[in-house]
Amino acid sequence: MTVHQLIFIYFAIAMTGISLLVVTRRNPVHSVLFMLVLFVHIAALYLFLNAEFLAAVQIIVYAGAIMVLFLFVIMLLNLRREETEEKFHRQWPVSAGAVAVLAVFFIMIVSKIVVLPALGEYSIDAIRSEGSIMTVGKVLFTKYLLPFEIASIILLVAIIGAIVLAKKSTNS
Amino acid sequence: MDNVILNQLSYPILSWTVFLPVVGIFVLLFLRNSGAIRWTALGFTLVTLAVSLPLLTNFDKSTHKMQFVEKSEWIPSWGIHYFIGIDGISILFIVLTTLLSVLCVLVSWTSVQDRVKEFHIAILAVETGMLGVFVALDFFLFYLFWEAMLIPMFILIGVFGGKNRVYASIKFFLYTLVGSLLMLVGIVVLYFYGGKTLDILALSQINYPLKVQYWLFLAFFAAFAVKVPMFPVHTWLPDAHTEAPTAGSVILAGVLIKMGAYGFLRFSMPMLPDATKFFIGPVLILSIIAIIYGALICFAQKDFKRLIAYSSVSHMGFVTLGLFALNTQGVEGGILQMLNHGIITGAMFLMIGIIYERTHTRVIADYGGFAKIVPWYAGFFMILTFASIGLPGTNGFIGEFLIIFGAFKAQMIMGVLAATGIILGAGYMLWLYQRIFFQDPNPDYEAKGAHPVSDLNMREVITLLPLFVLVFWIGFYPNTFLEYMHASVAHLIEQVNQTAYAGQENLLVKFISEIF
Amino acid sequence: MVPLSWYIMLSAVMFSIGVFGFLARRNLIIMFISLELMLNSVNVSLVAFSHYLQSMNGQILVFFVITVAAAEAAIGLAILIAYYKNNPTIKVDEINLLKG
Amino acid sequence: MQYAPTVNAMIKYTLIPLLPFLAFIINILLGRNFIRDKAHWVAIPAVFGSFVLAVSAFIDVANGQVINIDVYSWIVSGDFNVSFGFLIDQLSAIMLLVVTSISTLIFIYSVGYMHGDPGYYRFFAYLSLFVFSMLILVMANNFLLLYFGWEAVGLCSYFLIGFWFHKKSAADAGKKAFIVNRFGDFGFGLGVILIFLTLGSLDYMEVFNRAGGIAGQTINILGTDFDLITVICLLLFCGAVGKSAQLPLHVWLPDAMEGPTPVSALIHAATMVTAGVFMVARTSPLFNLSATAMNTVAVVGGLTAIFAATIALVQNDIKRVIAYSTVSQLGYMFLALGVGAYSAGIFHLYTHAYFKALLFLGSGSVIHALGDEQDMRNMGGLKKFMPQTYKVFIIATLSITGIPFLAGFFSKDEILWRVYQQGDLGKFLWFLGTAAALLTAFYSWRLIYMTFHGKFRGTDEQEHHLHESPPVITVPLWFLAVGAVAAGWVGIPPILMEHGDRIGEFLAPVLGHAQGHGSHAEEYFVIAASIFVAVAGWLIAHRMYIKKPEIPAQLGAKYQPIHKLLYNKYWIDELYSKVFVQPTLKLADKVILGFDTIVIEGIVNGIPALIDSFSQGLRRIQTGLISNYGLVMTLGALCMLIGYMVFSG
Repeated sequence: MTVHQLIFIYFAIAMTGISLLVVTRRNPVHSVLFMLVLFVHIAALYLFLNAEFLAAVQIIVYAGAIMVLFLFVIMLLNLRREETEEKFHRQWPVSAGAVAVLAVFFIMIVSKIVVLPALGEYSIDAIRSEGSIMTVGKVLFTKYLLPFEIASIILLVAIIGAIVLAKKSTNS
Repeated sequence: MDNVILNQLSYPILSWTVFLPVVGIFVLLFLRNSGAIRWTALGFTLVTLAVSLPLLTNFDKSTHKMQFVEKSEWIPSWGIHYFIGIDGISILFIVLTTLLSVLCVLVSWTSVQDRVKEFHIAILAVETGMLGVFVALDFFLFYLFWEAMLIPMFILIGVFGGKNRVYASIKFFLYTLVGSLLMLVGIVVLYFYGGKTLDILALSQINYPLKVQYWLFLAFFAAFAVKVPMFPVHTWLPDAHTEAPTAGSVILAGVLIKMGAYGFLRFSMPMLPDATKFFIGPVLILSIIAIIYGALICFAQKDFKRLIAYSSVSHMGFVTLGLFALNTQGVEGGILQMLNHGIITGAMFLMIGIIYERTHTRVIADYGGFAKIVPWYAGFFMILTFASIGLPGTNGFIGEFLIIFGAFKAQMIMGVLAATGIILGAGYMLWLYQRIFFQDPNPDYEAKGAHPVSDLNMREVITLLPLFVLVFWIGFYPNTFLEYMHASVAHLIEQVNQTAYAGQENLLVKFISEIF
Repeated sequence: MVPLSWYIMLSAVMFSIGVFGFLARRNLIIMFISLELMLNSVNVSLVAFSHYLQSMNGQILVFFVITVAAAEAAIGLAILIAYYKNNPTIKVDEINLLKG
Repeated sequence: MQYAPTVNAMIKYTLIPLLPFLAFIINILLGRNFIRDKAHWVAIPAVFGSFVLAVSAFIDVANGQVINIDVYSWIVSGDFNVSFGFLIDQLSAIMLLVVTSISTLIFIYSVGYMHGDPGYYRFFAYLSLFVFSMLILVMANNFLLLYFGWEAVGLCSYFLIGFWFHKKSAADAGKKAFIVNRFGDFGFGLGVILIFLTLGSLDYMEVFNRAGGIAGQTINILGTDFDLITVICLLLFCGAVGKSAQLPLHVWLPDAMEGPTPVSALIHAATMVTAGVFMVARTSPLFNLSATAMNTVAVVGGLTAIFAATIALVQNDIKRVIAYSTVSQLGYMFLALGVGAYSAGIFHLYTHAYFKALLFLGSGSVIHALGDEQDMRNMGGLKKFMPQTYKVFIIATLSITGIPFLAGFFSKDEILWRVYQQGDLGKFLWFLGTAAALLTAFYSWRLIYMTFHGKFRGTDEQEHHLHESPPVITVPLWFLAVGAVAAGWVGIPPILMEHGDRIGEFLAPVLGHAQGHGSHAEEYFVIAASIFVAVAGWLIAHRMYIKKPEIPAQLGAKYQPIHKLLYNKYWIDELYSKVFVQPTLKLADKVILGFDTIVIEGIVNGIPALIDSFSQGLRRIQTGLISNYGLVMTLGALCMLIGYMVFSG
């Protein structure tokens, strides 16, 4: 058992635990806060996997933007009544069972994965020599240029859509 | 490309005609003021009409080939082309469509007050759909326009219609959809039998196996018979006509139901000649039933608009009778009668819309004595009544005479039976006219303190005038219009007669002819 | 060296927890958060694949997933607010507009 | 003999129908707002212009210029080709004269008669349109154009019968006339189609030239072979029966009297109703080839003549009496045609036009004076109030009853003599015709006596207003009276005057000579017989209505069933209503509409109803809760996973 493995085991246990906390907290604010913790863990995991850029994005976008948005909404809605009522749906035992079976199957399938010798051109050394951001950038702006542009349009649409939906309708 | 004549004009005239209304839709999207919307819609329909007119002058009447053809690849992996062109059969309908669209906008000038923008967008969309159906020479394109046209029509009836509009619009939609789905199956079959092409002209050259032809014919028949509509799948028509707004009724009667008959001409007959001959007997009988049944049922109608709708069933019976007489006079009469019916019934619906706008009733019994109240209106309606009856000097006569002539030539008894429809037609139309315009005004109606009814105004006269000019033009000099058809109809009849299975004993036809 | 399958197993577990949260909770906001959780678990597996296969595609995909997730969160929350204005509840078993 | 027409000739002949048509257009478009009560200033010059041109055309024809011109090609479709063209020969020339001359007089008369009517301009517009249509009918050089004119005069007749459309009876009568005529036209149209299909043309000249070629051919209808020519002729005759109000389609003409009196005179006596006669004469080359068709024409004509005369005996409406008289006289014309005496038929058509128009206009003068009173029981003694009208009425009556040397005498006698010559059937028909002549004399004088003699039986107010009509009405009457006296002098039988039958000679190139032989003694007998019945009818009427006015009532009481039968016109209207009209309406209302709404709509609406009830069950599982849907989706994914695990091993 190497150090790497030990660290991974820590991350695995912590992330599973935090995930469970996220979905079981009654107060949505707590859920969001645990989610933030989870994101930090994920970002750390990315660092182990040679994805420094993504780690940064994870923190900035997810933790910094999306989760803050969630907090805003929760505060905007002011959900006091919710805290006193039943937090689970009536169907939760069935859901739990189904999910458990699902998880078992996932693990059974995943355990069969065989790792072939790495063949790609982006070996750790290659990435190191250029730097993670440069590598990602090169691929993104050459091979994936069109999807990139489309993504930007999606974001634009989302911005407009969100404004239209959330703004006060003037005539009613 | 030896079987088509490419567009010789310096601009793609057909594409312009078909897609100008779409440009109009985009312009309308940015307008708010309802006056501006009306004027813009009118402008675009007028420009479309103007653009379509050079088709008439530049058309080469001496050939049956497709003209003004534009062809380019569209979805090459499936052999789909953007392929459009017209021949002597479709050209007149193009102009009829562009003309009627202008009139539809004009007649809705004051009657449509809510959702003006949506209304005019729907009209323009229908116009593009209808034009597309008539010019498409690729099955995919054809089917696209065929179905696309349904949606704005559905909206026109369902949103802008009368009291029972939702029922009528759904009925209309379902009826047509069921038919066209069967047609879609037929198209797919054709695609595979015809060497994986959707080119309508190429598919017309292929000799399909007999059994395939029979099934294909039935599949296409389902789509077209619903559209025409033939007995017994006609019951959507009275509902749709009655509930639709005036412009919708005009479009329905004027162009939309012509597409069924057009489908017979463009697809069933040239592609499936053997099946066409096989099914001639039943189709002729259904046509006769439609003529007499449709006429008789008019006697029992209490609703003005519904009566005219049912009379369409009768008149379209004449059209299918002529087409399936399969001789020059019958087919040319049929095509001319399609045009006539578009003009006459289109004008009738315009006039019903005009009077409905004033009286807000369609019940015949509420009327009476209107010849005194609205003399000009009564005069115009009189002309239409007689055109509908088929009085010589009006267009109705030329069409009906040629059809009866053709039917008589093909099978004498059919001509005789069809001629009885003319007697019945005179009966119900004159009775209708008498109940609405003659005698003294209905005292109940006056007692209700209904609005004073004013006669036609200038806008309405302008709306109606083109159609009345056509009524007499075709009545006195039909050759202007018949000339366009001669070459194409001759070619069509040649195609039908060039059957691959000539000489085979046709049991059904024999059976039918033995009955009579 | 940590085997690839460990990462994938972790991702699977997180995904299942996300599914559970989505199915079992009544609070719409927490359902959204569960959704984000599922997306993140997928991202983890993608990055892991990317690393072990020495390919850049996985990372790029994650990049797009984050974009879409951001858009989705923005729109979803906007809809939530719009809905809440008309009908002040975010309990999912009280929202049955889909019922025919 | 045909001459190539010059451009001038073409313009001239086109102008004959075109002038009235222009008058129609001007009056109908501008009449309501601009011309109003000056409509006759447009219409009368136009129709008079036509008359002048018609005279000129007549002179051309008399000089031997028969003209057959195509103005333009009307319908072309495949091998079907019909022109819009005119044929001016002896027959059409005479018809042109009759139509335009009578029209001119009646137009003038109408100025007085229709004075002050709110639809004054409309009246003249319709009348002009009628003249146009009638001229087209007469001048046509092919069957389809004939059909055009045929239907167009029917249309004008519809307009004019229903001129006072606010009266239900008038609107009904117009509609009835049009629809009954449609029944005839149904046959006519099919006949025209059959002619083209067998002979390949609709041009008169070509058809007549080729007709000989199909003699003896048969046509299979419903499994039976019929002689082709006979079928064609009978189909054409259907049209004539409708238009000329012969049995069994005569029912519309008496009702048509709802129209203004000038209309009755012009359309329903002098011109339109004789179109059937003209058509049969025009197609005589076809009829000559079929003895069956000819006999049918003769028998129908003979029966109609006597049948209508019997009804006329007991009617009390002054216009209806004259209407039935018209039906009866038309019967005479067909009788003549049926025995091959075409020129005799046309001759009678021509004389009848004058004296019958005169009778109608005279009765119109009476009706006008009495303030729209038409019932003869409320008239009487008008002789002293309306001497001029009385005089022309006497002249017309003398003419129609066949008093020697007046127009009616020559033409009627010519017919009866020709009929008499045709073997046994001819003798029988001659007997019918002579009997009808007796009845004619009786009811004509009855009309005079009831109207003009005795004491006035109307209201005091009517009596107060009684007056002779103004000159604009009486002058045309006198013109017509001249015609009623002198029109017959062009057809004096050779037995009375050498070369007297000038009209017969004139028409011979078109219609041929009547066949038949008879001795001079027989001819004198026929003449004597008709003079005898004319006088006898007069005397009976005189006795019954002047000497002993109580007789009619006694007779009516004594033979009540017969009186009732005649008075109710043999109940034919009621029969048609029961057999045709009501069953059609019932069929439409109950059976067809029921079938449409219950069977077809039932099926159409039944399918969705079925689907609906099925989906009502299915919709219960649509809870609308997203969580439920998500759970189901998850379970579904689970099932797929299990399936994958199981089947992939």
